[in-house]
Amino acid sequence: MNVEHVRAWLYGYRDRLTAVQGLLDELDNRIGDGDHGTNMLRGFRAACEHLGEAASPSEVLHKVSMGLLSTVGGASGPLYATAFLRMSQAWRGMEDISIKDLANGLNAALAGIQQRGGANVGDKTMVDVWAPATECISSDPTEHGVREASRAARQAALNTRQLVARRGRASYLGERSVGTCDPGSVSSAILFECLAITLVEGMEADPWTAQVL
Amino acid sequence: MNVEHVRAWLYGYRDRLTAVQGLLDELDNRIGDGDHGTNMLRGFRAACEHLGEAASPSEVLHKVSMGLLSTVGGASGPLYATAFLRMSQAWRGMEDISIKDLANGLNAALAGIQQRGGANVGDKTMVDVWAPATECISSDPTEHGVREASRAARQAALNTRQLVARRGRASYLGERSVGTCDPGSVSSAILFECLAITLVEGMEADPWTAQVL
Amino acid sequence: MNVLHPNPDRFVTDMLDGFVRSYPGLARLQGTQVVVRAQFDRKVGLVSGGGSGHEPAHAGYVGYGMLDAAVAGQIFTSPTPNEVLSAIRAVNQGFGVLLVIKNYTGDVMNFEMAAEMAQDEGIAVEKVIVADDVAVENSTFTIGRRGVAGTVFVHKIAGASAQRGDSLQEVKRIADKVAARVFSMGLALSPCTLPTTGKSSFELPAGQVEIGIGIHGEPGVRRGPIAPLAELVDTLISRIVEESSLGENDEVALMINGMGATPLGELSICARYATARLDDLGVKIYKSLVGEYMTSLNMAGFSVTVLKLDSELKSLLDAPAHAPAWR
Amino acid sequence: MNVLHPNPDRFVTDMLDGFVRSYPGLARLQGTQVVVRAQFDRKVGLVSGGGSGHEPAHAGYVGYGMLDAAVAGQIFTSPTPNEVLSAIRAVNQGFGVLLVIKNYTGDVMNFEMAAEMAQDEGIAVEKVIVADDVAVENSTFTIGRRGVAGTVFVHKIAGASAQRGDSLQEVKRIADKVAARVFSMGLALSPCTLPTTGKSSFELPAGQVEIGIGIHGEPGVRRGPIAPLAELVDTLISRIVEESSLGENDEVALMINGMGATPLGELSICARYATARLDDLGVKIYKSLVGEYMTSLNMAGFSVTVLKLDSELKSLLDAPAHAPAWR
Ligand SMILES: Nc1ncnc2c1ncn2[C@@H]1O[C@H](COP(=O)(O)OP(=O)(O)O)[C@@H](O)[C@H]1O
Ligand SMILES: Nc1ncnc2c1ncn2[C@@H]1O[C@H](COP(=O)(O)OP(=O)(O)O)[C@@H](O)[C@H]1O
Ligand SMILES: [Mg+2]
Ligand SMILES: [Mg+2]
Ligand SMILES: [Mg+2]
Ligand SMILES: [Mg+2]
Repeated sequence: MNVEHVRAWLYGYRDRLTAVQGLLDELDNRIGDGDHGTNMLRGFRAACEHLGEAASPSEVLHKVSMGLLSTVGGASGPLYATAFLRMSQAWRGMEDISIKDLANGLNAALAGIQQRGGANVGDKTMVDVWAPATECISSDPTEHGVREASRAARQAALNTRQLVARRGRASYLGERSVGTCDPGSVSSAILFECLAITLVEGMEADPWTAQVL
Repeated sequence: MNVEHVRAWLYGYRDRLTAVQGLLDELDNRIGDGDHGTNMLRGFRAACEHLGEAASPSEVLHKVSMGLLSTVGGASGPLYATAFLRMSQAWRGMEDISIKDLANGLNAALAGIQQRGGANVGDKTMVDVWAPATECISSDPTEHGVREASRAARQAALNTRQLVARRGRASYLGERSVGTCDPGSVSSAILFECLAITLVEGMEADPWTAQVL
Repeated sequence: MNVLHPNPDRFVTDMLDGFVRSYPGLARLQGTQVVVRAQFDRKVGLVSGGGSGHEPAHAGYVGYGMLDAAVAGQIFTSPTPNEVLSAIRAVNQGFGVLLVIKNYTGDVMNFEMAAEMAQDEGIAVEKVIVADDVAVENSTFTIGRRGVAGTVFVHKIAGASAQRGDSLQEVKRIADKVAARVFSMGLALSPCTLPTTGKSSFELPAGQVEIGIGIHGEPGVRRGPIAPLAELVDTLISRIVEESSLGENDEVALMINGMGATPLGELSICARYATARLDDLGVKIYKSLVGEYMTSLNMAGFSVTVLKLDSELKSLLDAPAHAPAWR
Repeated sequence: MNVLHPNPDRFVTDMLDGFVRSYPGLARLQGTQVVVRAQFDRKVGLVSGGGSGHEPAHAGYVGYGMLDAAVAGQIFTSPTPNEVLSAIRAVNQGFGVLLVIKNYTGDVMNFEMAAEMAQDEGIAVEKVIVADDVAVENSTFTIGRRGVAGTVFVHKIAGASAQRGDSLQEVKRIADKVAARVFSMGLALSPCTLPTTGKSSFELPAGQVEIGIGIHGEPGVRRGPIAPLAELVDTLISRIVEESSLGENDEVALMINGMGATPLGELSICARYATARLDDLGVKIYKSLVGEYMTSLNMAGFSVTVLKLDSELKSLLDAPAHAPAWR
C-alpha cells in the first residue's frame, strides 16, 4: 500500500460517507443524538482536503488525524483522530505498507481507541468492530485476510444490535439501546470495507441500509 | 316581570351558557382569543350565586352587575356589567317591570355599552345585536315585540358574519374577520332569546350551532 | 408544554404562588391575583397587568425601579376592575398611581373602571396606554394599535422616573414619551395551546408563518411563506423603520423577544440579523435585550421592538432596577 | 421554531455573533467558536462549554464572577480540542485554568485532550466533571451519570471562588464539592427539532412523557403516561431525594429549568409544587432559580435541580456575578 493507495482509501471513505450520512444520523437518532453521520462527513471532508500535500502514508494519516481533531468534536472525533494518529506513528518512515505493517498499524489504532475511550468488546461501541476486523488481518495478513476483515466488520456491526450499550451516549438508554445497531460501529465497518475495496481486486461496495435499519 | 321572572331569565341564561360555552369559545378562537364562552360562563355562574337574596328586579340586576364586574374581566366583563348596572338603575324602586319599563331599561343598557366601548352599529360587536333588539321592544312594547326582538337579535348576530370588525380584538384581523360571527353578538342574542322564553308563552330555545358555525 | 392543568381554575393562582415563592422580594396580595413588592418606597406607584399567559410579564417586572404591582387576569383575559383597584390601593403611598395599560379593549375598559373607582376614593390616578404594534394599521376608524412587548420599556423607564422621586405628572409625561417612541412587530411559526382547554389558538399549514401577531394567540394580520430567519427579521424591521421613520444617527434600544417556545439560540440569530440591518441603516444600538419578555404561552415565534432614545430616556433606561425578569 | 437555517454550517457562528453583539462585555475569539470576557481579571481562569443547542449555556455564563470563556461545539456535539485549547490559552493569566466538563464521553475526551495539549505548553490545568443527572443509574460498569443543568451551579460557585482570588487547587476543591452535592432530573413532553436537518430527536406518542432525559434530545430512561404537573414534579423530586438523601433541615438551592419550549408560567407552577414538596420534607429553600438555564433546543419539558448548601457554598452563591444568563 503506497501513499496513493492510502489516499484512495480515505477519498473512497469520504465519498461513501456522503452516501451514508443520513443512515448514520438515523441510527444515532435512535440511540444517541442524531449527529454521527454529520460529524463524520464534516470531519472527513475537511481532513481529506490537503492530503495531496502529504508525501508518505504516515504523513497522510497524520494530516487526517489533525483534520479530524480540529473539525469533528463529539465522541467520534477524538477516537478516530487517535486511531489515525497511532497508525501514522506505526508507519513512520515507511514508503510502502505491507499487509503486515497494516496489521501493526491497526493494532496500534485499536489500542489508542481503547485507551482514549475505555471501552471493551461488548460495550456496543466501535471497538466491537475494530477488534475482530483487526484480528482477521493480524492472523491472516493477506488480501484474503483484508477481505475477511471487511466481512467480519460488517457482521460485528450488525451484531451490536443485540447489545446493551455501556459506553457513549447510548449507554444512558440502558435496555432501550437494544434493537438498534451502534452508529460508530457501522461507520467503522464501512472504513474496513473501503480498505478492502482499495486493496482487494474485485471488491465492491455493499449497500448497508436494508440490513442495518 | 317580577323579581322571580328576572331571576328565571338569568338562571335560564346561565344554564344556556353551560351548553354554548364551547360554541362561543370556538367563534372567539377564530377571530379573537378563544375565551368568550369561558368568560361568560365564569361570570354568570358567579353572578347568579346569591340572587336569591335580592328583593327586587333592580337589586337582582345590581348583584349580577357586581358579580360580572368582579369575575369576568376581558372586554365582555365591563360591557355586560355596565349594561346590567344601567338597567338596574332604570328600574330602581320598581317591583313589577312592564314591557315598557323593560324597553327603558334596555335603552339605558345599550347607551351604557356604547358609552363604555365606543362601538357603533356595524362595528361587529354586541352593539349590532343590542341595538335592533332594543328597538323592536321599544317600538312594540308587547309580548309580540319581545318575541320579535329575539328573532331580530338572532338575525343580527348571524349578519355580523359579513362584517369587518372595527372594535375589540377581532378588529386586528381586519378583512380576515369576515366569515365568522361575532361571539359577543351571539351571547347577546341568546340573552334576548332567554328573555323571550321567560316572558312569552310557548317560546322555546332554538339551537345555534348549525346556523352560526 | 402539553400538560393540561387538572384544575383550570387554579392555573393562574398556582402560577402566582410558584412565582412569589421563588422571589423573596415579592408577595401576593391576599385573596387576589395581584403581585406586589414586599415593601413599598415613598414614591409614585406603578401598576400594570393584563391577562395571564405572557410570563414573565407582568409579575416579572415588579421590583425596585420598575412596577410596584402587577395584576394578573385569567389566561389572555384582562383582570377585573376590582383586582386592579386592590392593586392601586395597595401601592398608593400618597403620591398617586400610574397605570400602564396595553391597548386592548378589555384592558383599557377594566383599568379605566378601576381608575374611576380609585379616584372616587380620592386617589390620584393617571394612565399611559401603550400601542406599539405596528402590524396593525393606525386608523381613526379602529381602536388603534395593540400594546405588546414595547410595554416592558415603559415599565423600566417610567419605573426609574418614579423611583428617583418624580411627581405623578412627570412620571406620566415620561411614560407617554416612551409609548410614543416605541415600535414592535412579531410573527409566529406555530400557534399556542391553551393549557386550560388544550386547544390551539389557530391552525397554520406547514411552511407558513403568521405575520403581525398579537400576544394572545390571535392569528396575524397576514400569512406568508416561511423564509430564512434573516428574511423574517427583515420583514419586521422594514415595517418598523417605515412607521418610526428611523434613520441615520438615531440611537435605539433593541429587543428581540421570544414568544414562549423559541429557543434562545434562535433569538440570538435574530439579534444578529436585526443588528446587521440596523447597522446598515446607520442606526446606533445603545442597548440590546434578547430573551423572553412578553410571551404568548407556548407560541413559537418572536417579535422585534425598537425604542428611539434620547439622553433623558438613556439615563432612565440605565438606572438600576431589580425585578426578576429585567436584565 | 421551525425555521431551517439556510446554511446549517453558519447556525452556530450566526448565533454566537448575535450573542456577542448583544452583550458588550463579551467577545468572540477570532476564528473560533469561543466566547470570552472582553477583559480578564488576574485570577484563575474558568472555561466551560459543550455542544450548542443548550442556550443560554454556556456563553450566557461568561462574565464577572462566573466563566471566563465558553467553547461552543456544533449542535449537540462537543467542541474540538483545538477550540478548547484556544480558550485555555486566552484566559490563562498565569494562575492556571479550571475546565468545567459535563460528563459525556465526547466532552470528556475533547476537553481532556485539550488539557494535555495545554499542559504540554506549561499551562496548569485542572478539571471538574459534573455528573448530576440522577435519572441514570450510577454503576461501575457504565460511564456514570450525565452532566446537566446542575453545571450552572458549578459555574456560579467556582466562578465566585476564582473571582475572590482563590488558588487553582482551591477553586477545584470547591468545584468538586458543588459537583458532589448537586442532583438533577428532567423530563420531556415533546422532542426537539434539529434546526440543521429539521428532524425530531425522537417520536413520542400522544399522552406520553419521556422521563429521565438528557439535554441532547435523547429519549429518556423510560416512558410514562402524562400526568398533572404536580405529579410529574413529584416523580423527579422523589428520585432526587432518594439519591441525595435529602432530609429535614437541609438547606438547598432549587432550580426549575425549562428545556426550551416550556412557557415560564408553567415553570412557575412546577416551582410551586417542588417548593411545597420540599417544604413537606422539612428542606429549607435558600434560593430558587426558575427559568431557562440549560436547554435542549425547542424541547418541551423541564428539569429539577437541587444543590445541598453549607455556609461556604451559600456565601459563594450569593457573591455578585454579572453574566447575561445569571440572575
Ligand atoms: N467510549 C467509547 N469508546 C469507543 N467508542 C465510543 C465510545 N463512546 C462513543 N463511541 C462511539 O462513538 C459513536 C458516537 O459518535 P458521535 O455520534 O459522532 O458522537 P456523540 O456521541 O458525541 O454525538 C458511538 O456510536 C460509538 O461507536
Ligand atoms: N368596544 C366594544 N364595544 C362593544 N362590544 C365589544 C367591544 N369590544 C369587544 N366587544 C365584544 O366583546 C366580545 C369579546 O369578549 P371576550 O372574548 O369575552 O373578551 P376579550 O376580547 O377581552 O377576550 C366581542 O365578541 C364583542 O362582541
Ligand atoms: Mg452522536
Ligand atoms: Mg376573547
Ligand atoms: Mg380574552
Ligand atoms: Mg453529538
